[in-house]
Amino acid sequence: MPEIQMREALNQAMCEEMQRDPDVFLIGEEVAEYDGAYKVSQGMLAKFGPMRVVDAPISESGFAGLGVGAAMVGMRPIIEFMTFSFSLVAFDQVVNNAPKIRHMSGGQLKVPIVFRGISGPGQQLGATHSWTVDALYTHVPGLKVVCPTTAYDAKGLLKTAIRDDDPVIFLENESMYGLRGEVPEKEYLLPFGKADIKREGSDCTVVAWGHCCLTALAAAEKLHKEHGIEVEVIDPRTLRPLDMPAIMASVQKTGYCVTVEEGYPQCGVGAEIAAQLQENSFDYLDNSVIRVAAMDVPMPYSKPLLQHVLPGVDRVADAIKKAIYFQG
Amino acid sequence: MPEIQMREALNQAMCEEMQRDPDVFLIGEEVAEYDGAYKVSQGMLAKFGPMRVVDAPISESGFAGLGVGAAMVGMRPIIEFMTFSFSLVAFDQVVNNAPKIRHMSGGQLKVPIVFRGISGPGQQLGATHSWTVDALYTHVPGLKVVCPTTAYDAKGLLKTAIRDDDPVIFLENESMYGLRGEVPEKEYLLPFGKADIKREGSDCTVVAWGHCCLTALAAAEKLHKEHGIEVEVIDPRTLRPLDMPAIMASVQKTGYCVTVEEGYPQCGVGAEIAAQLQENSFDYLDNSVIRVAAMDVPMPYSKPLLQHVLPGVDRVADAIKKAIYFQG
Amino acid sequence: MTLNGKGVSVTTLVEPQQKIDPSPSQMMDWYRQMVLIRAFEMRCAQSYQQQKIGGFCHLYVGQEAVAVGSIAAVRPTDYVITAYRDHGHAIARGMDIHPLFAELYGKKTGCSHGKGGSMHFFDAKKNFFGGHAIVGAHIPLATGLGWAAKYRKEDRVVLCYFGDGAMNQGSFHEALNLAGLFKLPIIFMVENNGYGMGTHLHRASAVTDLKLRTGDAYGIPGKDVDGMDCVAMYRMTMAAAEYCRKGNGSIFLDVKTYRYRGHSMSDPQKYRTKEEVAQYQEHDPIGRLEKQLKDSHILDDKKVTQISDEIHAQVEAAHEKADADAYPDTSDVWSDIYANTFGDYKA
Amino acid sequence: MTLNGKGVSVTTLVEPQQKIDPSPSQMMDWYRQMVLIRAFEMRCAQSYQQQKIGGFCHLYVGQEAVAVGSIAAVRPTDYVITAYRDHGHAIARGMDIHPLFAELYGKKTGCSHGKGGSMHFFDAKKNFFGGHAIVGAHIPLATGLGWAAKYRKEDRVVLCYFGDGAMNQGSFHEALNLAGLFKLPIIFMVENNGYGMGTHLHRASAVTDLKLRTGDAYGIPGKDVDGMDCVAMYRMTMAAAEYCRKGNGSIFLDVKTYRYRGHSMSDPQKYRTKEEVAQYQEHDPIGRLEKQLKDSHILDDKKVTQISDEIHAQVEAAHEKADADAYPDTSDVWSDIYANTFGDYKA
Ligand SMILES: Cc1ncc(C[n+]2csc(CCOP(=O)(O)OP(=O)(O)O)c2C)c(N)n1
Ligand SMILES: Cc1ncc(C[n+]2csc(CCOP(=O)(O)OP(=O)(O)O)c2C)c(N)n1
Ligand SMILES: [Mg+2]
Ligand SMILES: [Mg+2]
Repeated sequence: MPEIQMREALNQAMCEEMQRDPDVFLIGEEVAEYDGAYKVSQGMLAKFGPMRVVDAPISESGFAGLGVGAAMVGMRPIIEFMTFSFSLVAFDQVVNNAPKIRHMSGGQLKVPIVFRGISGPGQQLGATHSWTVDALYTHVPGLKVVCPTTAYDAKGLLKTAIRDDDPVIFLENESMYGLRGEVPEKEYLLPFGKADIKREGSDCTVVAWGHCCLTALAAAEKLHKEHGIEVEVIDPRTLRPLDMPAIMASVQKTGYCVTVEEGYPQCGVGAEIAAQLQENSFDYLDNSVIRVAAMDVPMPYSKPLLQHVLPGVDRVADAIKKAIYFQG
Repeated sequence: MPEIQMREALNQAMCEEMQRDPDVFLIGEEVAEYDGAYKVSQGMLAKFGPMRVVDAPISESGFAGLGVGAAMVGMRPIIEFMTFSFSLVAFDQVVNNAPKIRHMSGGQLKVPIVFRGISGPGQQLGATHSWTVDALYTHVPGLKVVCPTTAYDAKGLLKTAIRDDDPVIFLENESMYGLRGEVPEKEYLLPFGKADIKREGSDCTVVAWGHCCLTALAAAEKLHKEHGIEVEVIDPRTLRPLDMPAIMASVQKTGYCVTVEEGYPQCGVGAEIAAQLQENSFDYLDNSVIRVAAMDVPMPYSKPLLQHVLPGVDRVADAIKKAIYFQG
Repeated sequence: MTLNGKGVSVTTLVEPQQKIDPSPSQMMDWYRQMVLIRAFEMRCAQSYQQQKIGGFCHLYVGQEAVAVGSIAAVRPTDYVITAYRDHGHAIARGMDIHPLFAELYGKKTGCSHGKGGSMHFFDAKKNFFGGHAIVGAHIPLATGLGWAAKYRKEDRVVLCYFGDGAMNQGSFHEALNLAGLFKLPIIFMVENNGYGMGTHLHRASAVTDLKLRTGDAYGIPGKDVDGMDCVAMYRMTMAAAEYCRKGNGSIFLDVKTYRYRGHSMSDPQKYRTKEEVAQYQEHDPIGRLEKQLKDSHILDDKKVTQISDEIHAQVEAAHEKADADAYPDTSDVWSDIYANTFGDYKA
Repeated sequence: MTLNGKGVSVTTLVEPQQKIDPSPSQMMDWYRQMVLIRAFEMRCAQSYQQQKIGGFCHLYVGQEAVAVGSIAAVRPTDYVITAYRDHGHAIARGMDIHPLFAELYGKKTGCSHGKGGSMHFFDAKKNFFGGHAIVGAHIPLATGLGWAAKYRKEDRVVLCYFGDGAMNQGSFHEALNLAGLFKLPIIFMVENNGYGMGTHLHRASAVTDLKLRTGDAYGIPGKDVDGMDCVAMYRMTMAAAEYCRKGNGSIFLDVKTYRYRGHSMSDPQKYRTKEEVAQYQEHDPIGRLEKQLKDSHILDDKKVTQISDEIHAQVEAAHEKADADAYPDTSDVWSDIYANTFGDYKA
């Protein structure tokens, strides 16, 4: 299988779906003539022209709403937020119009729209630019939330997202755009709500997605090498729907669980997983579910501070050790 | 002590603080000439004039930002959102500017601002108008989140909120504005981060605030009468800071815990409490923490549907019975 | 017309369509529609008092000519979208009143299965796209409808209604710029009834001649229209639609109208005098068309009574039917959320 | 001037202040400031390449005359607020460059203790209120500053800078309406460098004469200014500030300027030609003032070299000091969040 960057995988997914379905179009800031602020849409203007790859003014609320309106009559817009931090000025469109118009019309309308872009603290951008929006959008019924970790997942899930008839929040990560992974040449789609075991292990379950999944895998490798601890890393791949059966099955096997996320801890996705596990797997848990998250502070600019705030390999490894009562 | 309505308690708190400090002013839609959409600011225009009780255009983002700007130079604005559902069009101002300007300026500036208004599903207003924003704002470091249950708490906490040097989200409830409670004539303030035991009991801890606290108290009364079950109802009064020590102390006594909230369940405040409890009180819990919340759906208009979706007395009572393995 | 640079001479660009005279039967149809809307609204007021209707209920009484005259001027294939004061538009768009009452009463037979209520009437088949309750938030949706029409090269225009208060929302500004920039076929129509809740226009808007907010600002020409005159509404909307269909882009209409009732059912209306209301009622849109029709001997007193009786009977029947309809099953709370579950999870 | 109704004749209302001639020492001061800003920025470019600076870094090269000329025209008590391209404003406002370098390098000695970075320079003591990174979101803050000044009856004006791209945000519209409605003393200044990132004004804005978006729309008069001319900036801002101080409300300046460098440090700049950049560089604000000063025999080549040497030495020294400064302690992540804990909880 060819190895491609995640940004290429995303680009392929959009191009294939646009070739397949004339109702699909991409709109966002700098997506067309600039080839995308992070080059995810590179070459797409040349391929599809300015009615399908559309540069928008800096009006997130306006063009997110434009997308929702177009989706109401059967188009399939892909809205690129340069980062999801900027989705907050369009918040009402994303959490009220997109996921509720179907409901409030008694099911008369569908809203097949994808909001995609970077989520996560990025590289020293300061507090307002460094949102991890996972929990904010997972909170909202009517949305679906997708968070790919590999190029393979990214392509298969984005194609599904574009074909899905409901609003999908598709969370990417700047630092992962350049990472390579195997992607089949043949077309494929991946289902929502199906977790993927990224590493098998019997000693502790770690639930992590996106960038944090890589951190979790690194921590697993470290614990394997240093202590022979075998961590099972589960990547839910979608946060809404969340594949709790898969997580519970793993916890049933290992007896321990750690969650890892880059977002703020309070009312985070880790809290949801921990709450569900203790509700439904109380008898299998041999210890508390331990949450690792960003610290409960605005993201600082300064590099050593930011690194301290974010969950790194050591912090995850320590949490795993603590979770399984490892004395080393 | 005189008994007054919660809306009067809120009105008194604002009036007293405005008399005390000329930097305090109130701005929002219909707060002045109309006397407030829900009459919370009744009579205030007459008392303080149009520079201190200010009718704003329907520009939530604009006047929330106006408040933050004024707070940066030491004024103490109270921003009334007619309901917090409308704060979502001003979301960026509330979650980025208000709580992060202090941080991003390295502590040079304070942002003493209160955002207040109705949160909660209201009375059949449909999906977009029925937000319970508790979890959305509790998620965000830099904010403080207050949710009074009684007229007494409302007055004492609002006065504290106005004097507090940080941005405070103050969550009220339409259906509670008319409820009466004892309020001392002498001035008092209530601290943030201090839970209040609204009912003592030894069989099960229920954590509930605002409107749900009343539901919890009713459920407790019902279980007491029907089965002699003694429920302890803890009202955290502020969600950020959250008085976990008080909740943990109660759980240590009862061994069981139920949380009740009107918001969406996933990544809710109940999830946070459950996650913290299983992290820190694992050994005291004799069963899972059970969360009661709105169902994971957009709020429907139709009355029987809405009643079904929201956590009512029976649902809470059933959850308590389940939590304590009560066989009846 | 120069979009960039010197702006647009907004006052002369589009003139009401004076050439096409509406036929007597058209006018009679409008008359009936307006009478129906008013009778519907009066029944709503009653049902609200009887607590058959929950939530907020914003009546259209006084503004009937706006929806009726403008919707008459566009085609069934054109897209219509409005805010929460949507009963009039729904009826003018030809929605049956029984599912409207049923919606208000929260019944399964409601146009939105009881999920939406007064503020969320929808009829996808009739290209009526709501019914939206967050002030200003539906205006960007209109650009999406316009975008789809333009992209698909369909001969459609979008009729987007909003209130004078809504023009102070940022989403209005963003939508107008998008529409001006992409030259989308949209008629932006402010139902300027002078108030946003209790706040008079001059206390909410730095400029009260609202078309000044569009022409120069976004290259979208604006015109004033008398919203109490159904025929004027028809003529102006015809011209506006023609302008849009020709690919000129969007147009803005400042429709002067008035609501006789409070903002919603719970409004004590201290912000205006009874005299002010009475003054506007002298220009009542129904009375005005009635007089015109009588003057042209198309209508007489007997016929007026007959129409009124018919319509009141129709309204009562629809109300009674809706009142007797069943509520949705509680299990219906899980429906109408996701169109597509793509897997086996429960939403 | 009629706020409501027929709008404002925007072109003639406020004329640049021609009566007051800036003194030679003032102009020399501006010259030095501009040279300092440019030298600072060039050092930033270098430090960015050396990865001493993280995040985004937006340089002000080419736009120096805007901040320098306009800030010179207001008082230390006036409020200044801008977006993320804030280095020039901070320096023109008199901030020491060492804490600026330190901020860029993420050091404890940074003006924001390393919490803010390039986009978040603040100096409360100098009434410089940031440095804001969300496009458009600081414009409402300016109305709050103006509100406070008006409420307290202080003789202050607000200088609010933003880019041409930012004018498409709803918050711009909401803020302008509030400023027009409440007659707040604010100079809204668009630094119109023709581009928002890679998007030329005419591809983002339905109307490119930006003052057309204010005068009629919000009763706020607008004027064009040559932003490559420090003296013109000074004169126009003087007049604007006077207009605001007299209680007339707000004013809008469309400042034509140009950035020589990319949008941020990572911009390949394919959207414009080298020739276009070169064309603007011919009107370089520093070169222009230099020529003026030379023509008036205030400056000569020797002095130019001397100033340049001095300033480069100053920049190198500040950079080196900042480079050697300590990073904040990791425990500092908990500081600067809450001003007041009111109780015993840990944030
Ligand atoms: C974002 C938002 N803010 C506030 C409200 C509350 N609200 C509902 S209608 C209304 C007044 C709107 O006035 P206008 O746009 O003139 O419409 P009209 O009611 O006159 O038809 C207000 C403030 C809301 N629904 N949404
Ligand atoms: C809400 C939001 N959307 C997008 C961005 C990304 N962004 C940063 S600067 C910029 C261009 C702004 O252009 P302009 O306002 O003209 O200012 P200039 O860079 O020319 O000074 C964009 C799109 C942002 N920071 N915030
Ligand atoms: Mg109105
Ligand atoms: Mg620009």
